[in-house]
Amino acid sequence: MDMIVFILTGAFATATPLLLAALGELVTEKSGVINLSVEGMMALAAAMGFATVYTTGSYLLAFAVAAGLAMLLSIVFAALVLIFSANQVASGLAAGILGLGLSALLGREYESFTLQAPSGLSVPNLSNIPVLGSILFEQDIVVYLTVTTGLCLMWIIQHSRAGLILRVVGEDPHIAHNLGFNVLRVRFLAILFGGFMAGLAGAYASTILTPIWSQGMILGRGWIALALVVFGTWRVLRVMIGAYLFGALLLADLAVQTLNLGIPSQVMTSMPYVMTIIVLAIVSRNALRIKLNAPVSLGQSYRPGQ
Amino acid sequence: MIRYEFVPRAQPSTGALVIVPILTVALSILCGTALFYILDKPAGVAFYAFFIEPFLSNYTLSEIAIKAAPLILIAQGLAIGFRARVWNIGAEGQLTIGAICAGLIPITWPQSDNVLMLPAMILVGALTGMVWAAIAAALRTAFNASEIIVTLMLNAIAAQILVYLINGPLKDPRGFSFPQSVPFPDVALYPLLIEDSFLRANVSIYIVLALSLLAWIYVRHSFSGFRLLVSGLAPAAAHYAGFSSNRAVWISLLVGGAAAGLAGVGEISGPIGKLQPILSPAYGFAAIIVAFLGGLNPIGIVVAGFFMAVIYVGADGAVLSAGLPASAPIVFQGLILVFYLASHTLVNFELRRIGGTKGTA
Amino acid sequence: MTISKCSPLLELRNVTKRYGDFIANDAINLTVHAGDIHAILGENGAGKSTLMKTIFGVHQPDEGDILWKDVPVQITNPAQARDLGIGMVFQHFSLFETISVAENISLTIPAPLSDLVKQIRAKGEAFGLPVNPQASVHGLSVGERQRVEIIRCLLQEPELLILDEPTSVLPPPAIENLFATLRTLSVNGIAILYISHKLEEIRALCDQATILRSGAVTGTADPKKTNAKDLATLMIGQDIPQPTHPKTRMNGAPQLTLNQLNYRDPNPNIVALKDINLTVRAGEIVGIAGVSGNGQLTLARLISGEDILTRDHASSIQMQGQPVGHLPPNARRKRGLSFVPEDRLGRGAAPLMSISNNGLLTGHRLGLVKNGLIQRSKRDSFAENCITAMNVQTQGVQALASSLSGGNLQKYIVAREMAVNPLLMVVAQPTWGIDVGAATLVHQRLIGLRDNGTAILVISEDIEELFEISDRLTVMYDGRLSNPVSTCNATCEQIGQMMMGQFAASLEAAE
Amino acid sequence: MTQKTLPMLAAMIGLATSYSYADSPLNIGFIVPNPVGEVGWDHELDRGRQMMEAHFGDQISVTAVDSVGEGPDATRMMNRMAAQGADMIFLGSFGHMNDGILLAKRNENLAVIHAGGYLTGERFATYAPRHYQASYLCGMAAGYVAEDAELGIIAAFPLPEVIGMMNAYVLGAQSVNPAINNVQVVWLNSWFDPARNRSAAEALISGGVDVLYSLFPGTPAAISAAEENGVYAVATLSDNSQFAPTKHLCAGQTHFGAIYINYVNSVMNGNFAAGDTFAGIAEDAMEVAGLSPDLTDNQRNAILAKQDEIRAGTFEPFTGPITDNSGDEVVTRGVRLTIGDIKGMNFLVQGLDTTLPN
Repeated sequence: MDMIVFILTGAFATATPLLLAALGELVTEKSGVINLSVEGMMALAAAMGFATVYTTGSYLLAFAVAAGLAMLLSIVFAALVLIFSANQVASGLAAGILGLGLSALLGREYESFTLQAPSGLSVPNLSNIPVLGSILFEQDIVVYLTVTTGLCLMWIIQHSRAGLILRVVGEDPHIAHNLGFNVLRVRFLAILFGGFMAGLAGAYASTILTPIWSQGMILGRGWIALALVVFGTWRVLRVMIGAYLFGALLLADLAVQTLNLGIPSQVMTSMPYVMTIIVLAIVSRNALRIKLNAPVSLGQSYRPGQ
Repeated sequence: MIRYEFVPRAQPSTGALVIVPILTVALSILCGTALFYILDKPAGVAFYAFFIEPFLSNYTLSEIAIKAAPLILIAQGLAIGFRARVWNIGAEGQLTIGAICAGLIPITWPQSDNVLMLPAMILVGALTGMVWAAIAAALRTAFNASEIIVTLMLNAIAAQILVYLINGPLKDPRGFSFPQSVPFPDVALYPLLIEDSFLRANVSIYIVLALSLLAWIYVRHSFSGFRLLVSGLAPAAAHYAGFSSNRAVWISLLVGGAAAGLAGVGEISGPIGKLQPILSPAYGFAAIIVAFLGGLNPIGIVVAGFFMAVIYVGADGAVLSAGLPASAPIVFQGLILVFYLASHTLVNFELRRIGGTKGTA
Repeated sequence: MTISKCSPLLELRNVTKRYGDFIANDAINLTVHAGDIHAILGENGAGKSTLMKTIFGVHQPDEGDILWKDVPVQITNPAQARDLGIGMVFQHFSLFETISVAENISLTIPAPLSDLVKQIRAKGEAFGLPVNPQASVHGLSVGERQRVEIIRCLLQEPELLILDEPTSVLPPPAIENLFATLRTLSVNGIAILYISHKLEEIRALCDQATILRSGAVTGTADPKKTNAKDLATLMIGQDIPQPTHPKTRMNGAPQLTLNQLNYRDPNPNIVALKDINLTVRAGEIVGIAGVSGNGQLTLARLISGEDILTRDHASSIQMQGQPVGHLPPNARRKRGLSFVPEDRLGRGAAPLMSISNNGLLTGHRLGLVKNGLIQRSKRDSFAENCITAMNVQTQGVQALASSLSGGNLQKYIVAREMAVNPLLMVVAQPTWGIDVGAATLVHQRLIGLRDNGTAILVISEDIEELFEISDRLTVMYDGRLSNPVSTCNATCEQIGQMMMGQFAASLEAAE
Repeated sequence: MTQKTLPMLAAMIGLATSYSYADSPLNIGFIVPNPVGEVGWDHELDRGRQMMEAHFGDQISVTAVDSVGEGPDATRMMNRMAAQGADMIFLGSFGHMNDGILLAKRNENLAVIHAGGYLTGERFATYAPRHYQASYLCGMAAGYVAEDAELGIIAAFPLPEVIGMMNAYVLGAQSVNPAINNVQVVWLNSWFDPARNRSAAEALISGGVDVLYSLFPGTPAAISAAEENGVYAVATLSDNSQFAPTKHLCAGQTHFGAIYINYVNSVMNGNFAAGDTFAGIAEDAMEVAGLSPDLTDNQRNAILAKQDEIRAGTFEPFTGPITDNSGDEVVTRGVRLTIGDIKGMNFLVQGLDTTLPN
C-alpha cells in the first residue's frame, strides 16, 4: 500500500518535467514543426536555472532565466528551419547538441552543487483525506501549475482562435498563408513556446525535482517528452495521462526492486522503455487516429509564396 | 525597401558545395574565437590544437583513423536511411547489440587461434545489429510506430542488456567480479596497421573506406538506392511508381543496423579488446551529425567523418594545451553543425535582393 | 449601377509581376466598376491567377499601381484586401479539412461561433447557397465547399468578389445555380471578377471581358456581343485547332475488367466504391465523367495499385482476364499498365529530382537498369526522347521537376507513361491546367495510342474533353459508376443529369 | 612539434632517458572521469591531487583533466599526456585499467597509477581505498539508530567493491542490532542519474527504512532526499553533512592525498614499484566522518573504538563466520578474507534482500 501511494504521489513530480516539455513540443508540432532539441533546451535551462537559484535564491527568477535561455536556443532552431529552410530533424539535433554543450560549459562552476528542496505545498484540509489526500494535495506548486497549464492548453487548442490558427497552420501552411495568416510568425511563436516550456521543464528538474545540477542530468527526459507527444497522438489530455503513467512506471521500477521479487533489476529498469514501445505500437496501429490528429504538414519546410 | 530572399534554384548549385564548407568553418572559427575569448582562453592555441596539431604526429593521425572509422561507418548506414526519411536514432543500441553478440564468439573460445574468428564476429555483429534495428522496422511497417521513438527506446534497453550480461553471464570469471568480459584472443582483434607499434589504428579503417565506396555505388548508381531516395523526397511518387515504402523502411533500418553492428565489432575488436560497460562514447549520435555534415553523400560522409575525428582528437589537445573546459569542444561541434545547416541553404537556394531597384533578373 | 460607372471601383495600371526571369504579368491595365461582372479570360498559364493574387494581396507587384476607388493602395496581404472590400474564391479552396464550416469562416471573420452560425444560414438562404455551418469540411462535397467559400466572402460584405475558375468543379445544373447567385450579387451592386477559360460560360454570364495571353492583355470585349471564335483568337493567338478523329471501335480483347468492385477507404470521409463494373477493351478510350469527390480518386488508386484489395477480392480488378486487385503497382505495370495521376508534382513526379531521374520512376523497365545499376546514358536519352516526343519546355534533363511549369510537367509525364507501350493506360485529368495547344497534343497522342491497340481509361471532370476523345462514356456519382454509353449516342444534357446522380438517364442513352 | 614528439619517439624506440628531478619539475598527468563536484569520487580524487600539489610545490607540475569518461577518448587523453612528456599519470577510473597497462608497458620512463583496478603491470600500480572498513563502522551507526531495524541501500551497479561495502555495512549493523534482516536494495543501473537517485531514496523511504545508505551514486541527491524526509543518511567517499545538516548519520571519508604523496616520492627517489595499494584506516586513507550528534556517547565511542581496532589490525570486518543470503556459510569461523577475495567479492551476506545478475 505504501508503495502504491509512493508511486502515485511521486509520479506527479516525476512526470512534471516530462509533461512541461511535452506540452511545449505539442504546440510546436501542432504548427507543423518537429523540434528534436528538447533535450538540449532542457539541459541548458537546468544548468542556468540552477545557477540562478544558487546565486540569488529566487525560484521565480530562475524559471524566467531558464525559460529565456531555452527560448534563445529555440530561436536558433527557428532560424534554421524558418529562414534557412533547413531539414527540421537535422536542425533539432544540431540545436540540441549546442544546448547540451552550453549546459556543460555554463554549468561547470556549479557541478554537483545541490539546493535545499523547497517544501511542498499541502492544500489545507484536503491533504488530510486518507491516501488520496497525500497523493493529490501534497505536491509542489509547479505540479499544480503544470496540470492547470495543460488543461488551459487543451481549451486553447480546441476552442480558442489562437488554437484554431495554430491547428490550421499545421494542417496546411499554404492555405493559411492565402487566408492572410503569417505562417512563419505562427510557427516561430509555436517554436518559442516549445522553448519556453522546455526551459521550465529543465529548471524544474534541476531546482525542485532533484534539486541538483550536474552535467548530463537530463538523461534522455527530453526524448521521452517527444515520445509522449506521439503516443498522446497530439492530444493534450492523452499526453498528460501518458506523462503521468510514464512517471509512475519509472517509480514502479524502483519500488518493485525494494520488494526483491528475484527479477534482475536491469529487467525492471528496462520496463518503462519496453512499455513505451508496446504502447506506441498499440496507439499507432490505428492509422486513422494518427491521421486525424497529427499535424498534416509536420516536418515539412514551408516557404511563403510557394 | 530592399530585402533579401532565398529563391529556389532550378538545379542544385555545384559551386555552393565548395562554398558551404568554407563558410561553415569560417563562421565556426569566428564564433569559436568569441567563445574562447569569453572563456579567457587563447583562441590561437585552441585552434592550432583543434585543426593543426592533429596532423602533426603519427599518434594523432592514428587516433583520427580510430575515431573516424566508426563515425564514418555508422553515418554511411544512417545516411542511406535518412535519404529515405527513415530516422534511425538507435545506432547506439544497434552498435551495443552487435558488439555483445559478436563478443560471444571470443568469450566462448577465449583461447582459440582460429583465424576465422574475426570474420565470424564481423558477420555476427552486422547481422545482430540488423536484427536489433529490425524490431523498429517491424513495428513501423506492421503498426506504424514511429521509428524515431522505438529506436531511441531500444538504445536504453540495449544498454541494460549489456549491463546485465557484463555483470552476470559474460563476466570474466577471473576478473575479480569486475564488470567486463575476458580479454579477446588475438584472432578476435583487427590487425594493427603497424604491428607492435604504439599506434592503435587498425585495418578496420580500410574496411570502412571500402564500405564507403560500396555505399557510394549504391547511392549514386544503384536502382535500389534511387528508390530509397524517391521514398524520401516524394513518398507519394514512390508509391505511385510502385516502390514499396515498407521495403524502404526495412532496407534503411537493416543497412543502418548492420553498419552500427559492424562498428560495434570495430570497437571490441579494436581499441577495447573485450566487452565492457561502455563501448562507445555516443558514436551512434555523433554519426548522425557526420551523416548530415556529409550532406548524406557517401563521399561527403568520409570527409565529414575525418573532419569530426580531427575535431575530437584536436579537442584533447585544446583541453590540454589551451586549458579549455572539456565541454567547450561540444559547444564548438554544435556551432559547426548549426552553421553548416544554415549555409547549406545556398546549395538549393540563391540569395537574391528583392524590391528596391529593378534588374534583379 | 450607371452612377458608379463614373468612378471605377478598382483600377490596375501597368501591373507587372516577375518570378525570377519569368514575367507572369506584363504591364496589365484593368478597370472594374461596381456591379460589373467582368471576365478575365485566358488560357491556363496566361497569368490570370497571378493577377488575381496580386489584387488580393497574396503577393505584391514588382511594378505598377493598384487604385481602389481612385486611391492608390499597396495591398500587402489578403487581410488588408478583405478590409478594403475584396473577397476571393480560389480555384483550390482555402478550407481546412479538420475543422467545421463555421470555424473555417471564423478564421477570416472573427466573431463568436454561435453568431457566425446564424449569419452563415442567413446568407445561404438569401443567395441560394445552402450549407450546414456545423458540418466538418472533410465530409463536404466539392460543390458544398464552393458554397462555403462564397458565403465566407459574402459575409465580409465585399464590394468586389473574385472567382477563380469556379465552374471547374461543378456539374452543369449546379453551374446554373451559381450563375443565378452571381447575377443576384451583381444586382446588389457587387462587382465580380470572373476568371475562366471557358468561352461559353463567359458569354452567358459576363458583361465585359479582359483577355490575357502570355501574361499580357491582348484585348477587351463585350463577350455577349463578340462571337466565340474572335474571343478564342484573342485568347490563343490563333484559331482553336479542332482535332477530328474517327471514333474507332476495334472491339479488342478486354484489358481491364472491373467486376463488382467494392471498396471502403479506412478514412470514413472518403466516398466508398459500390458495385462498380466496367470493361475497357484494347483499342478504345473509355471516359469516366463526374464531379470530383465522387470516388474517382479512389478508383484510380485501386486500378493503379496504389491502394490494393485483399486477396479474396483480387478478381474484382482484372487485367487481361487475370485477377490483379491484390497486386502492388509494380506487378501491374509489369502486366502492361501505365498511369498518369492527377497530381503531377509529388505523385507523378518527384519535385526535387531531375527530369532524367523522374524518367526512371516508371521508365526503368525499358532497359535503363542493368544488374541493379542505373545506366546513366540510357536514362538521360530516355528523358531526352520524352522531352522531344511531347515538345516539353525545359532547361535540360538535369533540371529539377519542380522547375517545370505544370503543363510541361504533365506533358513529360504523359510522354513517359506512353513510352512504355502500355497495354492499358489510365489517365486522370489529362489536361488539367495545361494550355490548349498542349491539351490538343495530349489528346492526339492518346488517340494515336488507342489506334495502336492500347486500352485507355480517361478520368476527367472536363465533359468537353471526354466527348472529344472517348469512344464510350460513363459517369461516376457517389461511388457508383453508370453503365457506359457510346459517345456518339450521348448528349451533354444526359451526362449532366447523370453527374447529378440520375443514372436512369444512362439507361435511356444506352438504348 | 619536435618538443612534443621527441619524448614520444624516444619512448617508442625504447631510449632510456633519465630525468634529473632537481632541475625540472616532475611532469604529472591527472585524469578524472567526470566533472569535479562538491563531494564524491571525482571530488576526492581532485582533493588528493591538491594535497599532492601543496605538498610538493614547485617540484611537480600537474596537468589535470576532468570529464574524460572511460572509453577510447580517455585512452587518447592518457596517451597524449605520455606523448607530451609526462613522467607520471594518475588514472581515475576502473575503466582506464587495460589501456593504462599498455601505456605503461610502452613507456619506459612513465609511471602509471590507477584507481580502483585489480591488475598491476610493468610500471603500472593500482590503488584502492578499503571503503568497506568505513562501511562496517557506518553500519554500526545505522544499527544503533534503526529503531525498526529497517535499512535501505541505493547502489549504482553491482561492482565487487560495492558488494563488499554492502556486506560490511550489513555486518556492522547486525553486530550491534541483530534484528536487522531484509535490508532493501535499489539498483540504479545507471552511472549517473540524480533524479532517479532521488526517486530511489523516496521509494525506500516510503518502504519504511530508518537509515538510507547511498553507495557511489555519483550525486548527493539521495542524501538530500533523506534529510527532507527525516530519515538518516549514510554516505560514501565524502562527508555529506552539508546536504543533510540534521540527518547525516555517518560517512566513509576517503583521503587519497597520502597515497599520492607516497607514489610521487617513490618515483622521485627512483624506487617506484608497481604494485597494489589497498589502503584503509590504518594507512590514513579512510575514516568515519560526520557522525550524527544523535548517536549517544557510548555508541559514538564504540564506533571510534572499532575504528581504532581496525587501525591496529586487531579487527577486520570480513572475518568468519559469514553466511551468505542463501544461508550457506561462505567464510568459516576465524578466517579472514584475503585482499583478492575482498576485491572480487561476489556474494551477498545474509540479510541483504536483492538479486544479482547471474
